[in-house]
Amino acid sequence: MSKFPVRSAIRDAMAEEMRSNPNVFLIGEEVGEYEGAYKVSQGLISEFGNQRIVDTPITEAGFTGLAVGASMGGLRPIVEFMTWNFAFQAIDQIINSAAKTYYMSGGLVNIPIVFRGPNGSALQVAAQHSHDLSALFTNIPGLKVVAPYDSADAKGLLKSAIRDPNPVIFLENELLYNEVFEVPEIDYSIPIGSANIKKSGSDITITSFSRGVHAALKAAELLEKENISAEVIDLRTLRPLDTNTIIKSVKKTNRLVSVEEGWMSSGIGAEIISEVTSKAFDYLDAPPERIAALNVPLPYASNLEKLCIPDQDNIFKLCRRLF
Amino acid sequence: MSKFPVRSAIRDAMAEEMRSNPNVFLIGEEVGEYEGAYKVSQGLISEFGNQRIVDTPITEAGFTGLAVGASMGGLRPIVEFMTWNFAFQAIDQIINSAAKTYYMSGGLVNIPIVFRGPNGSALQVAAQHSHDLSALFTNIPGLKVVAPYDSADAKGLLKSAIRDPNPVIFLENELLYNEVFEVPEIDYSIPIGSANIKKSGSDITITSFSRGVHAALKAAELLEKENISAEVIDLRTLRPLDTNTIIKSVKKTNRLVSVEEGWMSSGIGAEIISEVTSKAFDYLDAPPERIAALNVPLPYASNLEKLCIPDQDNIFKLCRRLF
Amino acid sequence: MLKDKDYSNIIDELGGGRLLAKNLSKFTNIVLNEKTVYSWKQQGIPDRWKPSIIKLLLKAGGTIPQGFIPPGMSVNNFQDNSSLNTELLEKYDNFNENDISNKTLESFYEKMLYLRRFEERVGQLYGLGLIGGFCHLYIGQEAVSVGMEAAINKDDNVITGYRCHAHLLSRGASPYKLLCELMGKGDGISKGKGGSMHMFDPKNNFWGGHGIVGAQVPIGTGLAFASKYLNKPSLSLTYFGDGAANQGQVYESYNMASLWKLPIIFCIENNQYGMGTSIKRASAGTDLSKHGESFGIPGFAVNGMNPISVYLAAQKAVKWVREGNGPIILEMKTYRYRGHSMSDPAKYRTREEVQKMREEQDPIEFMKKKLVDKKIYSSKKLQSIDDKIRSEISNLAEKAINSNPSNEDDLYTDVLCEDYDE
Amino acid sequence: MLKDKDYSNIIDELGGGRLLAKNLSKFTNIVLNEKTVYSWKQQGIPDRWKPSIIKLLLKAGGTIPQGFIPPGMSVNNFQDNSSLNTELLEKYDNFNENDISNKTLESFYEKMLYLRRFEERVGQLYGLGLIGGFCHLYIGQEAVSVGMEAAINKDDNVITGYRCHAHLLSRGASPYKLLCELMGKGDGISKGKGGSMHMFDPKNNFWGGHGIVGAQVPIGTGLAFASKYLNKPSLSLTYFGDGAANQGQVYESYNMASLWKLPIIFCIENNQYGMGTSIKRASAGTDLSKHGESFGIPGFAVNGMNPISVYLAAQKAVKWVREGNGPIILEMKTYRYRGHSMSDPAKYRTREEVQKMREEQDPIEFMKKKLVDKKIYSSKKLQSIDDKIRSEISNLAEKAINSNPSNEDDLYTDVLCEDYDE
Ligand SMILES: Cc1ncc(C[n+]2csc(CCOP(=O)(O)OP(=O)(O)O)c2C)c(N)n1
Ligand SMILES: Cc1ncc(C[n+]2csc(CCOP(=O)(O)OP(=O)(O)O)c2C)c(N)n1
Ligand SMILES: [Mg+2]
Ligand SMILES: [Mg+2]
Repeated sequence: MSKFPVRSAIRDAMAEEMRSNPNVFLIGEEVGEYEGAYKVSQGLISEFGNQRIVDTPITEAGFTGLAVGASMGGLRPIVEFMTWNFAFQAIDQIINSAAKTYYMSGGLVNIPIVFRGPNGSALQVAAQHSHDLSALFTNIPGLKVVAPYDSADAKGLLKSAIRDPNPVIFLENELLYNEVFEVPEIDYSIPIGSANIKKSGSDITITSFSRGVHAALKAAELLEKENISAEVIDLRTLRPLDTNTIIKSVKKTNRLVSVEEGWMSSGIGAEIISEVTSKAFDYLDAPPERIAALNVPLPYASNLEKLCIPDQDNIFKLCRRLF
Repeated sequence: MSKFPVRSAIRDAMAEEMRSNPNVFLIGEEVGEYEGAYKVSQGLISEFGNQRIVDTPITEAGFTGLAVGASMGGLRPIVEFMTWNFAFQAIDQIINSAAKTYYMSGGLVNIPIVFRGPNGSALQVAAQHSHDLSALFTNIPGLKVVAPYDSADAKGLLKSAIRDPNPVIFLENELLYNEVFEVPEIDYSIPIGSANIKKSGSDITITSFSRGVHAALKAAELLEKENISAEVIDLRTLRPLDTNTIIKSVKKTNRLVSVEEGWMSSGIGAEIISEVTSKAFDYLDAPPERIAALNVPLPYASNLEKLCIPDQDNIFKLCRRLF
Repeated sequence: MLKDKDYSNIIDELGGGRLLAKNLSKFTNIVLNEKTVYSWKQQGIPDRWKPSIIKLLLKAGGTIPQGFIPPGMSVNNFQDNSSLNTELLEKYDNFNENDISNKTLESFYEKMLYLRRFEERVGQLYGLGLIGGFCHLYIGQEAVSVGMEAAINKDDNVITGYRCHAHLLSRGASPYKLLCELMGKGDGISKGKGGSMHMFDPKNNFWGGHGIVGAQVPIGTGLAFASKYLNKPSLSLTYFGDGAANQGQVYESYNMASLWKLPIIFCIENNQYGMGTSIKRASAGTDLSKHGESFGIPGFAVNGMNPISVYLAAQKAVKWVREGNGPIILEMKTYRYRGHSMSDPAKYRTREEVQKMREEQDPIEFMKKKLVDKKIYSSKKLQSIDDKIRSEISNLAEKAINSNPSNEDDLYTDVLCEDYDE
Repeated sequence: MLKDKDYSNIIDELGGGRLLAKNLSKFTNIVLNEKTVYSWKQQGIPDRWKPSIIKLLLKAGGTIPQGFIPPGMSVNNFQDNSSLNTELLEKYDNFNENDISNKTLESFYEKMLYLRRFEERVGQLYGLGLIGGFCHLYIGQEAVSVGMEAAINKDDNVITGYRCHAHLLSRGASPYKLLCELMGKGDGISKGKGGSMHMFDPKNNFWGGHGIVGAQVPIGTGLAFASKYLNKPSLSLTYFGDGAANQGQVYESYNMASLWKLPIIFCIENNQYGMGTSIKRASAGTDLSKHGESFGIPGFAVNGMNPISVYLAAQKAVKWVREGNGPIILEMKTYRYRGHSMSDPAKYRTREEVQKMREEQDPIEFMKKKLVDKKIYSSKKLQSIDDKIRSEISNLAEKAINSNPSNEDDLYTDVLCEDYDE
């Protein structure tokens, strides 16, 4: 094991896949000469050249559609959105072209493509730059949705995503880019669709994903001090959801709290709770609960912003309330 | 009371509001000379002229942004999307410009605007023309989301939406346009945010909205024959959700089934179930359940398509299973 | 108000009720009952029919009675000139540097300097950690905002992207409120909720402050649509960058603006880079002012480092638009000295390139020289103006720093225009 | 394959490893180690560096060794000609009607007639309720698809919108499978899942069948991108309508296609209407072939009711693109006889307008006359061809009608390329 920040884990996953498959290429704004707005693609242009690391004009709809066409033409595009906020301009191509074509063509045309970039809030970048698109994508058949937390998962899942014959939405988090975690030194990948129990426990199940996992783990520590043993599940994949792992855990702990940094309504927590009540209703000793971003567009001022995103204390309090 | 199809209820709501407020105008593709792709705006251009019934080029992003700007400039646009599927091209303007501006401006600039058009599946128009966007919009603070079922609600709610100082998403259904219902002859409007109990009952609560209400009511009739008394709630507004009405009903019936024509994951049913388990967990005698479109892009072939959208039998069976 | 007699005149001039009804129906594609038209003789002509009637009158060579044309507009607003007429544009070429008053020249200097010092201070506050998030400075581009503003009215609408501080100040927004906003204070122009990229000042007809590249362009087009709809003489000044100029919605806006002859100036601030990408790598046609031509929109490039050039171009464009010719594109060739945002190391260009621009083309230095050469101001006076501006901004910054942070009670306000249920 | 000797030659010709490394680094903005370049003398030059090296060679006036240029491409593919050169386009003007063989003329007639009869039958089946949903017929526009197809290869990629039956048939798709698809049958080309608007035939390099207006344009640009990336000689023929031509993503595609010199023909089927809106009410610049000019893309208008004009224009465009000049726009002036879709009463135009087009400009009548005038075919022969086509389509339709509906077991297949969990 060596230690790497999430940023380089993502870069390494791309570089390794590009080395082994000449048809994999990276396209997006500032991915080449600038080496990524968040420096995720650092070093790639010097290794792969500007034929494979493609800087685009600021035309999200256009280059996303272009990538869909390139994948029809035999390539395996990785599309970087500088941030996912800007993907709203391209969402028609993601949903109507990438996600639906395989079905509409009766299986004749698949779209192997990865859409990736930082998702959700960062620090004080305000409402238009802090949107969390997780819930939106999990609604849609034809897409896989991945949202890793640590470096090892980011790398292993991105490699799977690039090899996947389907369109994969890969949601990163700017605030995790600098976080350092262990990464196996072997050549590995992690299958899409499996959650990971980050900490096992017996009294309550906390599910989360992406940066939310950090707060969930911290909350679990606080709960430990009150003799509440929390099991923390890192969902890693949001679609297909690893319902089995969640249900199994809830059957053991009999309590559930879902944590997400996106908004609550029709969100990831709503989905998890509905699955759990449907499949493990009789195992629940307390109402399953969810915690999410406050129900407002994210404000700029740092004091207000801090109130909006669930932290360890909110999670801790909510969990404790269930006992 | 007179009887009107939903189509003319919508038209009348627009016409009446346009008569009383000269700043209300309708903009969209084929709304004018063609009188609406689905003839919803029939007769409007001859009454209001082409300054107020504005035909646009096929540029959803552009004319949606234009409408947002027009509302800043003092007008009250009604934006018709020929169908909501095409609004994906404009979603950035709806979410990032219309929904977030009031907050980002600290309350200085509000965006009074109605986005409307047929949503969800019609008949055999296949995956790209059958998308149900309800869930997507309910996730987003700054928007109101309305999805009426019958003519009276369509008219009364649309009038409220046009008068509303906020951006309102108004989801119609092509298959309801021809359906005839009673409409009060008085000048009235219906407040956004209140659900309506279409049929009261004591044994199970069925929630639905838009065309789903029809199947829910039919299912309730079938249940009646088995001596199960179902309460059918027409949500009418999806954001803000009238949780009070739903909770009150569940506290009475102790059972819940949510019906929607969109997909299940992170959908409207997920939201309702999560609210109900959080606020009325101890009242539930059975797991709350949901039924939704099957988890596939909508197929074209009529036999396959029919299997995808929940009908009275599916609902009936699901409800009966809970006893 | 028009008197009854005039109405009868107009209707008669156009062949009486029956013919007018018929012609109007043909002209507007709206079927009109002749009875309706006769009734106008008594009840007056409804406002919404006036534009079409004026157009018919013009076609028929008739005279348009005083008061029939909405205030602030001219006959041109109703003339059909659908194909691009660059010759016509030349008719608008009668603005001259010599006509610019000394007072105006002085104001160019002072205003640009104010913007420069303001942004410099913002940069410092950012460095001190008192401002967060993304912050895009306008340093280098001052001539554009100052020159354009000098040519428009307070009633005109202005809109831009995230690089918005200067445009707000030029509109007359409170610098204190801007500084507060940048520092996330309750006194901020958006109560601290919007930050650097999202500021609005409707009282001064400034409509943001938009964080999504290109999104302000259709919105600005909508502001122009509203002016036309409401028969207001105001125009929309819509700013965007060379990077934004590639966005599809810009072309959609060009099309609608031209189709409907909307009163809008598309002002491209071409500072040569969209973030780290030079225009040459992002635009197949780098002559951005020409991208409207296939839509029938004229445009020209302007030295955006010279406030006088900007002002002259702006006057021409304003006249063009105000007289009902529809949209126009101004491409301002300008340059930003700082990184794209505060977090940009700007490795995509050489230090020398920046240095050369600063030394040879700085708009403030240019105005300084001009004022001294013309003996309008002495160097001493120039220095004292600078001192005054610096101290004014310092004081405001101090006051802003000491003001209260955003109010936590405001977290749930302004989501909807009513009480909001959390 | 290039021999070692040649590699050394090239590297030496470009000043040796050190200079080449330096120049390549400058040229591509990618820092290259000189050791790497020296190693190429032994190991060969990696494919991804070849385009840049060819460009450097061209700049240096060097000769490009046989085999270094990817098959099917020419030196032009690597030349920088970034500004629009319409003179250059004239060089491609050497296609002549007289060079068209009788066989080709015959095929134009037969193929267009096939499309016509096919669509007529589809219309009937729709009328009988055997086809549902939206269904857009190609009747009137046959010359475009037939003329274009005659000028491209099977390896080229074709993509269009929802009005796609004819383009599929022209590509060689099975008419039986199309009929089945339209009737929602298991034998349908998309197993009945796509319907009229969404059909794909990758074996024939046909990529849909897209229901969202304009969306196929960037996708078609992506097909061209892939060809270039893979050094394939194939081009992308991307069709869209006059209504679609207003979409922002079309302009975004123009920009990228021109910037990267992608091998694509943007073929606008201007049938005068986007649904019920005539082009005059939807486009400020109705000269659609000119909308690429500001991006450096040449274009011209073509009589799309005449298969010979289409074919000649297509040959020219194909040559232009194939030789590496980048994109080109063809605007086909054409007309659809039927409503926009089966449910459109088409009140936005007069019967006379349609009648006049049918009588005066019908492409099939035109070819009929040409074949008879040239004495290639007798009227009797023409009739027998028609009879043959009719009966062939009738049989296929009968067979399709009697085939099984879509298989319910297929409901959950093809959502993802693997077993799909409901
Ligand atoms: C749709 C969208 N894509 C990407 C971004 C990220 N971004 C912010 S500014 C910018 C560059 C814009 O350049 P330009 O339009 O030239 O304006 P300038 O910054 O030079 O004033 C980019 C890519 C964004 N905010 N929105
Ligand atoms: C984005 C989008 N907006 C609207 C529609 C509805 N629509 C389908 S076809 C069409 C007209 C397109 O006209 P044109 O591009 O000229 O093609 P034609 O039908 O004439 O072949 C419209 C508005 C759509 N499918 N997609
Ligand atoms: Mg720029
Ligand atoms: Mg058309």
